[in-house]
Amino acid sequence: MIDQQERYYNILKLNRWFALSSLLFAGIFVLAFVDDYQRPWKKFQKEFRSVEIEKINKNLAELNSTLESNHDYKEILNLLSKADEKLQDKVEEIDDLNAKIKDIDAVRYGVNQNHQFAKAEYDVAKYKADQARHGLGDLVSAEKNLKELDELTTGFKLELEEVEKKLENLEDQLAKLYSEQKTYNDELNSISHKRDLTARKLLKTDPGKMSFSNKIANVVRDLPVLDFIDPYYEVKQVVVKDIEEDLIYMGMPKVDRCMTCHMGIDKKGFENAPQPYSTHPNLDQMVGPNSPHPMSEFGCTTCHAGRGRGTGFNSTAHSPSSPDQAHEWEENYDWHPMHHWDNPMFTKQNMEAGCFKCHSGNMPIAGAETLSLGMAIVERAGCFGCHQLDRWEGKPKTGPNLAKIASKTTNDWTWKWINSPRDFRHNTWMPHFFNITNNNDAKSVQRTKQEIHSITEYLFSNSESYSMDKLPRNANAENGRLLVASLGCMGCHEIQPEAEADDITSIQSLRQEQGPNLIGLGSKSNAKWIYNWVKNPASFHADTKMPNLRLSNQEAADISVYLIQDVNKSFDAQEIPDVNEEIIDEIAADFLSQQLRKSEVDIKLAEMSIHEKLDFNGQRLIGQYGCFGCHNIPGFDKAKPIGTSLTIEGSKLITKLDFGFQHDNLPHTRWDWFGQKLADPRIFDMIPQEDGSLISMEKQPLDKLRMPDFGLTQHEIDALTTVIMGSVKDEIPVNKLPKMNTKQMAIEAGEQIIQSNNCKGCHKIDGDGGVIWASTADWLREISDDINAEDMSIVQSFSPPLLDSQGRKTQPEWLLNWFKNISMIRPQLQVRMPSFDFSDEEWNTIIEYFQQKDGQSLTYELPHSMSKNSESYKAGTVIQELGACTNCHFYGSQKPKQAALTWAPNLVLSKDRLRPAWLLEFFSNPQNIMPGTKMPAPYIPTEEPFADVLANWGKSVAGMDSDSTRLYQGLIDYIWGLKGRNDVSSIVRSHLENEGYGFIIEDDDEWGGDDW
Amino acid sequence: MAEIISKKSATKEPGRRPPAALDKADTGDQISRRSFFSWLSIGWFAFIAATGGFFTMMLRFFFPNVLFEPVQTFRAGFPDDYTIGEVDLRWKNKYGVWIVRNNEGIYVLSTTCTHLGCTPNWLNSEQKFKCPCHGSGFFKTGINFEGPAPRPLERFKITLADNGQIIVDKTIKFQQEKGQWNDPEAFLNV
Amino acid sequence: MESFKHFIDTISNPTILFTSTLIIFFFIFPINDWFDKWNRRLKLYVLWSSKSMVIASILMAAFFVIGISDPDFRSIVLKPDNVPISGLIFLVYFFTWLSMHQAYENDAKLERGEPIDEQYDAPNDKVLVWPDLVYVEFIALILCSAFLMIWSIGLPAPIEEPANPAESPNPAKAPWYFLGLQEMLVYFDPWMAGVVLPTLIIVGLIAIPYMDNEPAGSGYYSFKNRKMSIALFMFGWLVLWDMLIIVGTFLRGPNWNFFGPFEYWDIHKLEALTNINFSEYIYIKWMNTGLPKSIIFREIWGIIVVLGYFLILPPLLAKTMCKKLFARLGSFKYSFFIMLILIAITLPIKMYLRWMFNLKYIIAIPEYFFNF
Amino acid sequence: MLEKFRETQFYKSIFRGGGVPKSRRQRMMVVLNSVFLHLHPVRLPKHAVKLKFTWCMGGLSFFIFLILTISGILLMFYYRPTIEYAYTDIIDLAEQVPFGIMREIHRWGAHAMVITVWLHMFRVFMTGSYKPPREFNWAVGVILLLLTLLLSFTGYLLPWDQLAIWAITVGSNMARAAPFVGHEGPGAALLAIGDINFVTMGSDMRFALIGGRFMGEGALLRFYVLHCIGLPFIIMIFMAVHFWRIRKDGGISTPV
Repeated sequence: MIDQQERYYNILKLNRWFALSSLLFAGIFVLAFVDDYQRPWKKFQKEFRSVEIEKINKNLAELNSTLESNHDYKEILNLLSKADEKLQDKVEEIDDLNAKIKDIDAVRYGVNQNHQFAKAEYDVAKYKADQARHGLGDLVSAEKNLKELDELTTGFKLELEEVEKKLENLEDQLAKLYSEQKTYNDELNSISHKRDLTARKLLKTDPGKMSFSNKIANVVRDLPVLDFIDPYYEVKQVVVKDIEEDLIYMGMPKVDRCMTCHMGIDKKGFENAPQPYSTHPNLDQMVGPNSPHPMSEFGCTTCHAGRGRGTGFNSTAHSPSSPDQAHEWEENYDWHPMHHWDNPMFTKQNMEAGCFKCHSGNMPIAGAETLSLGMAIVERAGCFGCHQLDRWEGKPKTGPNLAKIASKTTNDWTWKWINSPRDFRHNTWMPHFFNITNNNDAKSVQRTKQEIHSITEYLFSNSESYSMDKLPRNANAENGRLLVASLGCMGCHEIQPEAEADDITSIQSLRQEQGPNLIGLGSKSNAKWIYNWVKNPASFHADTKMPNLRLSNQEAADISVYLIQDVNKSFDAQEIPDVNEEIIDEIAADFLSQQLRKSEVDIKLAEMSIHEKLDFNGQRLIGQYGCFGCHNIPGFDKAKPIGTSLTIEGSKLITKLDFGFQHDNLPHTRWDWFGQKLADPRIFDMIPQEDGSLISMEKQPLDKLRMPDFGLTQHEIDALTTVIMGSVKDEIPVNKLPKMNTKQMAIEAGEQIIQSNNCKGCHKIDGDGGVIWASTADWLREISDDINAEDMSIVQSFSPPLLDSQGRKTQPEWLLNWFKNISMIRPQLQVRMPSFDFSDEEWNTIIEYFQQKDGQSLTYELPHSMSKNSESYKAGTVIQELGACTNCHFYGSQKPKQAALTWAPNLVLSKDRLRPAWLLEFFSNPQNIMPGTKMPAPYIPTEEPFADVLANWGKSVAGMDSDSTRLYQGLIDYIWGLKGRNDVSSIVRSHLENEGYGFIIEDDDEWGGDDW
Repeated sequence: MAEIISKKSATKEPGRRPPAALDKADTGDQISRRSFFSWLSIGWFAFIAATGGFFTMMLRFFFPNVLFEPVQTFRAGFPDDYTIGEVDLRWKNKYGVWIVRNNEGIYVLSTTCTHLGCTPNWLNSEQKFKCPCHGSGFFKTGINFEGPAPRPLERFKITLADNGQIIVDKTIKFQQEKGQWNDPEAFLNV
Repeated sequence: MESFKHFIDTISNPTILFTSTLIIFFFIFPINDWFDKWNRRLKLYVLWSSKSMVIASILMAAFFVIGISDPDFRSIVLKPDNVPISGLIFLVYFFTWLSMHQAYENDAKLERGEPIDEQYDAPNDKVLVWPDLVYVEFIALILCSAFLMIWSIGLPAPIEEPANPAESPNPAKAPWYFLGLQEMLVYFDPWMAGVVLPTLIIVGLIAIPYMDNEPAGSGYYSFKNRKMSIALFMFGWLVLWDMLIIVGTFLRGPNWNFFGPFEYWDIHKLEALTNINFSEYIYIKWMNTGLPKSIIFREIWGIIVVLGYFLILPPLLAKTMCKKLFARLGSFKYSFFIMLILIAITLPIKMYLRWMFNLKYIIAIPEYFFNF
Repeated sequence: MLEKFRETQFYKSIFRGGGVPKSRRQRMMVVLNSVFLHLHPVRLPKHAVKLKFTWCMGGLSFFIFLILTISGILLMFYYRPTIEYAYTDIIDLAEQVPFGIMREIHRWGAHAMVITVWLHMFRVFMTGSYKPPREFNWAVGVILLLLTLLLSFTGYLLPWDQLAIWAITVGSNMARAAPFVGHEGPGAALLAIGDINFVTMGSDMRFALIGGRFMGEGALLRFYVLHCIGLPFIIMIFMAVHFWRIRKDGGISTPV
């Protein structure tokens, strides 16, 4: 018995406590195991497995059915069974052979062993002999021993060889018996290989198809605790060594585990599977092993952002693209925004932001429409005027030059314009500074109206003089209208009096907004100024993007008189308040007190006249609002941009973005903040009220937010947000960037020049651009009829040329000279290639862009040489004659036979202009090179019998052996031999004046114009 | 205060516990020890289970779910990249394999000698793999024919991807002496 | 509900919270007979009855449960590293109650002349370690492990953004057990709050047995005979340590501004923090002259005040209020003790000087990083 | 069968005395013969086994220390104290390492230990157990408290996230304000000869603590070594003294 005296607790009770707590403890261990085993990704992998099984089954069924319908397969099966039968007959023979082989193999084994033993001893003896020669041991006996063993070994070897020969012989015999069977088997395998592999895969994937032991293994391998041995369900990851996750102190190789759940991401065939199992779109470009961005080299979060190491829905920092999706995720995945991770995944809207990291040099970025649109908007809206953006460093200001504003417009118009630009021009890119969210209360409006007076005053009193030519009389507005429609103005401008509801901003639509919408010019300007401006834009503003169209005085006058006709009456009727000196003083005092004491401010104000005050205020206000970011304004040549630098804005920490009083209304993400800022730039000055209205925070006028309102649509905001989100500080290793070789650099530089000078407003390059086509069609409708206007090939022939294959097409020297001194090429064109005031460097950039883009890397080439006596030349003469090239082409001053509608370039120009290699290409398939061209492939006799050719085409052509290259070469030789007048413009002009274009509808209009 | 405290203490027995209670406790103790399902044995079983759980947990802890070792599966280009009859050395350093193409197809050999794990050299003039450590020699097929190597070189799994590329999986190996070279994945018919 | 939250927000303001605590505290833990008298008169000892414990626990739990519905409260309380502090609140309350409950119980028994729980008659009254103690310990360990495991399964440990020396989080907080010290940083220079005071806390703790060396009251819970030492210890432990930790954890937000538990942590919240030094009070406010150039002259007043506080006050107290104490401890121990107490009291003194007079430093010699 | 097993030489060699201790002597021998149990005296006052009196906080503190040691050792298999790996290793503990809750056990255990140590100390104060003859052991206890806090503090840096470095920055900045030995502490400016300052950013106490002028690799490694080797070593010595002194000072305190 236990001594009871020295006890305190009732042992039974303690036992119970012990039992209960141990049970609890054990239970908690069970919980811990369950908790550890229930990894969130497992559910997805299990689900994917069933999706995969379904897919394999489907594949297998398909493969089986193709095999069944395969005639060869059945036949081979048949032959195989016959071969098997044959073997059945020879069973005895085979058994006999096998027995023999077995016997001989036993012999071989013995002999081989003897040989091995002997050889080993021989090797030892050899070593000993060498040692003896070295002076150790007895040389004589060693050599004797060596010789004996050598003989022994050789003997065994011979014996072995003999046995092996016998064995081989027997084996050959056996193989011969089996040879037929083997052949069919091999053939069968090669046909059904794919089916067999698929079946095998199914066997490994589908538990229902497994053998019994494998079924058990399939369960056992994924049991808790045992699941480290060879689990089916496991975390999958990609480690990208050279792309680093920014850990601030250090970079760590990127580890992405996204494919743990997104299991079909790099596998073809899951395109229609539900998320997260579907295949990545465009596998050839992204993720696929042969794409430029294979998963193993780039991972996932390099482009998409997010937390690559995460293995749960939340710990990977998924971002919903709409509140609806957020709600759905909350229900399905218990989603909540991931705190403590600076780079959450991009939303669908901003997904292309990742492209910007590496491809920002391109414009547009192929395949990234939203991003490219954003970049185009940045360039058009001039965001870089106020915000530093390294990508657009040094790009010219986007607004008009205001240095000579007094000659262009009036004080009153300017006041109204600044006050409310969109009242005058609904789609202008000039933003609203006034009467918006944070300054539309009565007091602010009163003040800002006086601010505008000050700005206007400053602009006009500092305006430089502009010496203008007199406007010629007898200008014809109607002709001006036609000129505007046909000369090419509509490549950069539009005339659109009202906003159209279905307008969606695109890169293409922005091209027409390169210059202003040409409405209401009568309210804004005067005919004399427009006349001088269109005639020579550079005289008004040396760096303007408006090119010189080489207008005659009459043309310029017609255009100016036409443009001035449109006035905006409601805009003209707006009232302008008088200058209010009290408020002007208030504004001036605000600025003065930034530097002076209160008492000094009063003295200073008393000294200033009202004009001085206005001028002073105007200057300060222009600085305050940053007008100089977009306009050249006297006195602001060296002013610094006023906005936040956006170069790495996409990496800005969320804590650095001030959500102000919107913190309850706005999800705390960068894109929501940027989006809200763009939608209403002044919103963060405001305090939302319960009834949905806003009241302003207590702020001095000069402390208020001042980013202006561009009136952006959600579509545009998404595009801009994408650009900002893409502007990150991530460092991408050089070998992961697009290779910066000559080609890439030339293409980037060229694309940028083409974008900023809007070349694609007129020209189509590789299917993109050519905004002007629509207005060409309108013009055609007017001068001929609807039928012609709807025939795209005619529209194309009256529009600026396609620049596809331009780099291979023209000789670079000629192109440079032509750019500098434009002359007529396609005689029927009304639209005019303007003269751009580019430097040689810029022209070279453009030429090199064309060359590199089109794979033409030679800079210098020998001129094509030909002889008029050659057979080739003679053949060419025949071909051009029978091909009736003269129907459309000028031969020097010789006019084409057909009407002007179908005219094509003067062939005399060709030898200076074109590259023969390109011509060869072009002749053989014009549609390939210039889609839509009216130029037919010159007919050559390649498939006619020799006799016919000799009879119809003469011996020179016949001598070419129906070789198309040689025949076309002849045609080229002929063209190179042409001599005559280069410039046919005067002939063309007089022809058009007298006879017009001759729009006749022909039934088989094969011999139309071209556009080369 | 005094009232409250005294009320409380009145309900409690001051001083020692009467021995009777202990007696009872002890007899209970005696019974419980013999009965299998007593609280005590339940307690011990649960405790041992929990302890076992802890050691299992510790054991499992040592096998991470993810490895950061170099990938064992790689893409080795297209079958046409390999010349018939040649031993291709391009993956030797990076992945430790030779890819050999013969008239019938392609197979992948491990560069690890089956003797003591050195890396043999391919001697093109003699058409054999020769291990520099102990002189083992292997034919182009991987079969050992001289030196101490006990068995042929191992082959790795080779398959074709959907796009026609070769995929080599080093986690699955095939040994000739086990007859595994006949496995369809040990050899790629081209 | 909103008004309740607002009320809580208001009373958790340190000025109100600290002042009210300071007023109430010594009535709950009477430091001397006078307070004890009022304690009895106000029947504050009912706090230590079992019923009070149940009620208080329910109230506290209810407060947390209701509070959780508020997003701002939830975001601070459920921050993983703050969870132990919520636990700490309950634990500290419970064990304070438990010890005081037993102390009052024992005191009452002794008064009635009954033996107390811990009373024992060595060596007859001993129990054997096996199995009682071992078994109890064993069960405690199992329960403790089980509790830790549940906690670990249920609450993931925090991992925030990667370390970034350029972007300090706002607020940047020390580990929670040092938040009391960080709170002191508001009122003291780092050398005081971060170095001198912690050192004195350690020294003071070590010194406790040497100051309070009467063997009576050892080995059982009691209050009656140890009023002063318990009241002082409780003040240091509950108010100056635990409460400051709770304030630092739950009520200090961005820019170390004060936020009520139901308040949104607005980083733009502004508090007027224009504080001036004692020397500026003397010279500029009272004497209307500029500050003297010489550091000595400038700070002489502050130095006099501080020296006066530390040199004159102890003997003065020894003669008056603390006569008995002085007699009991002797001059050396008394000086040591009174110094510790005086330094500890500088914390509330400085708090109030700051709140009432916007006083920054009494002695300010930034030239030598010496500010007090 | 169990009974039979108890009779074997093997069982007896491990558990001296054998069998379930029934007699008073056997029960005493159990405690005396066990290396783990002999920390305890064989007999002790009745109130020492009452939870109401001891709250078991001292025992739990020691036990949590053991849990922390075990989980800490396990964590060392996956954690590399370098600024590249520290952070991602911690992430991986949550994302992929089997039973990554080891980190939670370690972290919450550390918090729990701070609390149990405080409460233990509180109990000791409330029962007046620091009084003579236990003054010295109280002092040892205070040092143990300090070491516990330092252990927790050094461990706080190791995840190398924002929470970690800023908590440690705030904490370690106090070191630079230490009088004379911190470069921003009072008196530091006096320690100079001519233009040479002895106490600078590169030579003060904070530098010694974080191994650099700024938070970086040095701090991480120092804190790691202190956390895993230095402080545990010291705390174990003090714990030994603490336990030994409990026995030598007469076991649990009792009313006089």
